Amino acid sequence: MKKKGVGIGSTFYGTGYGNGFPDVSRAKAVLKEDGKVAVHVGATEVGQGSKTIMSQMAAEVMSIPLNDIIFICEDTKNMPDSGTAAASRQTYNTGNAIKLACEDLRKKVIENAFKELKLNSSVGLTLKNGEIYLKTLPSKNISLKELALCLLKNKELPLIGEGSFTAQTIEMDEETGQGAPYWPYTFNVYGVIVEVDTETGLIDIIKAVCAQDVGKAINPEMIEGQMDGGFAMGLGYSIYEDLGLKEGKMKNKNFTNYLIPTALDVPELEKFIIEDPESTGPFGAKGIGEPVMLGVAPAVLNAIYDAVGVRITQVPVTPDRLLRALKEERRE
Amino acid sequence: MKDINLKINGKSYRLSTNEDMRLIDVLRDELGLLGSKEGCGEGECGACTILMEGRTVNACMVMAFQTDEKEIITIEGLSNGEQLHPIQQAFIEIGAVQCGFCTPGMILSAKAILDKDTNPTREMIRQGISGNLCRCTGYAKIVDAIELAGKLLRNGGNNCEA
Amino acid sequence: MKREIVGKRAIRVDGHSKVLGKAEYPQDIQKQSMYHGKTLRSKKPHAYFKLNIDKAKNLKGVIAILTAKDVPYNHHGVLFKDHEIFCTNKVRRVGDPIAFVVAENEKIAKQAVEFIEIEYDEIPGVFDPIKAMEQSAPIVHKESNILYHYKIRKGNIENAFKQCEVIVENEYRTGMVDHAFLQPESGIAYMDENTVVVCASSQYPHFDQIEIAEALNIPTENVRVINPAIGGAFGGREDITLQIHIALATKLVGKPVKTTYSREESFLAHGKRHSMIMKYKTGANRQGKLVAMEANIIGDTGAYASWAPNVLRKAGVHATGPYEIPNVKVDSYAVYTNNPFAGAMRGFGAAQGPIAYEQQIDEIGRKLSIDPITIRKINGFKVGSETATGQILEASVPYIQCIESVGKALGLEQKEGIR
Amino acid sequence: MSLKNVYVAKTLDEVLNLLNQYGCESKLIAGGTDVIIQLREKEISPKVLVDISNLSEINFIDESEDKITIGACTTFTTIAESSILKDKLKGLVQSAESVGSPQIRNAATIGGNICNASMAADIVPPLLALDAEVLIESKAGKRRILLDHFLMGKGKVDIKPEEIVTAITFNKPKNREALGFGKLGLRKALAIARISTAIYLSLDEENTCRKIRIANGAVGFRGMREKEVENIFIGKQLTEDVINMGIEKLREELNQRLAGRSSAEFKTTAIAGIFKKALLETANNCKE
Repeated sequence: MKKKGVGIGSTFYGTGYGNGFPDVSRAKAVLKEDGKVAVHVGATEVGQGSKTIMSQMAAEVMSIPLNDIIFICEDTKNMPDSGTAAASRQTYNTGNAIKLACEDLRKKVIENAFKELKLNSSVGLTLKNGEIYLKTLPSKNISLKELALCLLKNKELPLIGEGSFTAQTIEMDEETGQGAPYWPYTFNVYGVIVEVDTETGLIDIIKAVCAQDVGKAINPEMIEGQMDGGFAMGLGYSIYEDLGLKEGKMKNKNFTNYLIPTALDVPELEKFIIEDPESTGPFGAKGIGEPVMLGVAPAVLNAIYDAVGVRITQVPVTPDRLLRALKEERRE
Repeated sequence: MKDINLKINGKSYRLSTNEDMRLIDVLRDELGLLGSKEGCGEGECGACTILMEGRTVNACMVMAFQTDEKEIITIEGLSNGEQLHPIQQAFIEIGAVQCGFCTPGMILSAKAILDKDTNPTREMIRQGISGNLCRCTGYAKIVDAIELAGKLLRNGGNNCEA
Repeated sequence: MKREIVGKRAIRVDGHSKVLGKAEYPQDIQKQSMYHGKTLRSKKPHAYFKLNIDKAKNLKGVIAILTAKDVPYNHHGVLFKDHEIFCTNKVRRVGDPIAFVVAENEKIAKQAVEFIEIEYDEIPGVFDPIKAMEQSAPIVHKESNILYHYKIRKGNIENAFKQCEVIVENEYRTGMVDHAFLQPESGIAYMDENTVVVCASSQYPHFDQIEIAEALNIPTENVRVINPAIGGAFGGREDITLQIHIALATKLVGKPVKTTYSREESFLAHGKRHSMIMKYKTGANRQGKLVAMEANIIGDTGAYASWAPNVLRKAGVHATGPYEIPNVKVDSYAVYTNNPFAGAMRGFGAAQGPIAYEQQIDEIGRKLSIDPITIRKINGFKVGSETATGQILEASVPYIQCIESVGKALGLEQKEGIR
Repeated sequence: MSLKNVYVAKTLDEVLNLLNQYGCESKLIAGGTDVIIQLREKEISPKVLVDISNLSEINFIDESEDKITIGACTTFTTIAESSILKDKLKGLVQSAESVGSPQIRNAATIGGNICNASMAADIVPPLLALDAEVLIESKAGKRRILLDHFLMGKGKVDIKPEEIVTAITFNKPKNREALGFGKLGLRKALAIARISTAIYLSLDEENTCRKIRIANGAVGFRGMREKEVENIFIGKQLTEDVINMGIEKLREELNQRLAGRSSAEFKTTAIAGIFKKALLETANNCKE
């Protein structure tokens, strides 16, 4: 018999290394001779899209097209340490460092521009769409490209902006655990409707919804991509993935028997991006890499309970585990 | 050694291969066609998916000598220089790429789907890529991208705004 | 302020090379006259061993076989240096690296690994973290298997439970899982004058640089780490795997050395998500307000610490879920066993707890006939809430908004009670 | 590596000659989806590999008045797409569709699936339920053998080193006869059968079971006919009671067969739903 049930899984997640450990990200922004800006940062692109969203942040501050950002994050020889690409910390921590580095460079660009434009001071000068101009008299202007050439001639290149960001966390008391171990906190809620086949123990997800707090979305489409991916991984955690660990040996250590979801196993996910800017985040943004998968398993488990009235206290909920639980429930 | 003749991406090759080589070894190690990835070596993940005689197969599940006289298309054969194939264009446009390791195989499975029908249902698309594992995207945007690619192909053009 | 680029869609900057198949992952890097490496790994979970590499060394095409005695500083680890780069005389888990063969090609390297003679002297292992905590359990490292204990003591839990209308108690378990990123580990190392260059997928190249330099006992500036395209990570590329092996090898033989793991070796090489045993007791008043919560969380970190203290700390801090609870007692432990080692994985200790605390709150709601949305809205964090560690959430706390969005999409807003 | 020689055979004669010459030192390879894994795991180490995937002679689906014959080198994709096999033989199509993934179905063949003799081989239960015969050739001649006799055990079939399976043949369903299939896999693609079941059913106008053949996969060391269960149904109307009696018998059989295995409890429970659904679908298909 097939039985339907609905379940919620809601979670929170504290960003970063935490507990007072110095969580430092560094970044460098460099004006190149062609007017493009190179961002040097030790933040690894693992597929999550950090290269893109951090380029967006840099382009925003420098007010130049995204294509004019050269993002360098591959080689310890030419990038500062920006900490690990983990703990959902890159958007917040390294994003802040990049923003600071670019703001520093922007200030330096404007300072140099007023000299080139032979103005009294940099007051009233702004940088927009790749141009530095006087707001009260826009004809007083110089493009970033022209400025770079001038600086090159004067041997004043490279022009470098630097930024360093350290997250604020407080070590907890050893006896009471009191303190401020992480910041910021990110919230995630999943809701699913499942259909449980009580004869085979198979579980089908027939509807899935996710609301993800992001602070402020830097790139909404890529956040959606993270949500979809987190959902699939959470689904695997809920009902498929099992190493078959016995006496320290993994029975399931290849893709034939360590089952991750296929395209046919992952239903469409309805996604809500919830924006509530975090004042200390770059443009209000928070990291979401981990939060996006946290609520899936509890939502599935609560939905199973709603469907069949049995609490499954162990993941993954494989068909045999579910059938056993149903049988035990009937016995009691 | 075993001599084989095969056509890859429209180009004819005559190769001398070891008996125990697989197609994936020939593509990657002998010909430097590195777009096909090896993710599992047992036909489960689909990262090495290529088209052989118009059908998708896992290049890790074909012995090199079996490809004698066969026509093969790899990811390198899809684009025309820097000119992207509509499927590639759609993958970028929709944001269907994350870590990118499954992407070449996924795109070839997409091609097999669209070669058959440029207006597939989402279910048909999911069926068609069910042999390509992806750990990053949850597949949703890949399905979207293949839908868009179908639309681009139906319109006969490469314009994503179409 | 109006934003031009932030908040808008933007084409992925690495998309073009990836759809063309041109993005270069470590396995795609080829060097002239490079050698290939293959790791010998333990087949036993807990054993002393003796090694004889003579037969393997004499195999034609074998260039070198690295073992513990070839490593200047034979220790690594993200928090504690409790991993040996190659085990000296004892293995603590299946998959522990013991030796690294460098050969002219992969086939010879593989064969040589099979030719290495290894004699295990098995000793009792411990695989259940609860048993591992007992005095009498086999010891995985030195002294106790209990690596870390985190505590929260907030309010007065005994009194608080007495005042509760409902109390729910249950035990929850999660298993170890794998990151299963699509790109198996691969790396190539070569010498650039005095510098050891290592190209491999890593989440934190600067840390790898330090660990490689320490192991090789050379200055950090003489190590350069290059991160090519990375085929997913999810925490599984935090701990170092092959980087030191290939760095040692290239330094020894002077030529580029490459190694690529099979899927199976990938499973053996990197850490897992911690399995946890979570005992929960949660109490609420008649109105559904959570009053007290007690949690005992035991995390199995397997044979090595990796990030375990931080993971179990995160598990402890997040044990309440996104709920205001005035009286909280949490004890979380990280415990060594002879299982595969656990480290960072998406969630980092905050992925297991929800399986417990979210079922607990549903159960509380059910007993009080309060529906899942309402019970969460009653207790959920809002601006100004205080967490179990006494931290004030002073801004950007849209938890209720998230709950409402999901409730509405599922048509649950008006649902009166669950079965 | 012991592999010395590889051949791409273009004709069956060529294959028979090669097999005759190399005998047990040779291994046939068609789709490669099992053989290549076995080679790499060193489970087999032949000196000679003979590729038969290009043999059009044994790649066909042929329909005569009362028989259907499928060439051994027919891929699962071809079977799944065959217009000859749909409708009354839907079970065969469904089992082919349930194999692995598109890439695997494009390569893997019916002959390979049978000869690999995995306990979970997807195509085996439907063919057992069809009471299929296996056609085997060697230089010495041809022979036919019931699939039920051909399958000897896990990974073991009744074939000599110089022989090749060329085709599988079975009787076409007559009026009010049909083949059904059901499978329980742990995910919806790339799933190895945890349980599979196939039912060949013949119903008369009164809904009485004239003939039935039931075969299961993954619940024994090979795909198996369930003759004791069949006996429950023969001559009876397919009422709820009769179906439940059949299921009880099926469970008894499985319980005995799987005794001591950790999967026993699960499989004996879950078979009920899978079997019942397949049976009802087959019964409906008989009537259409």
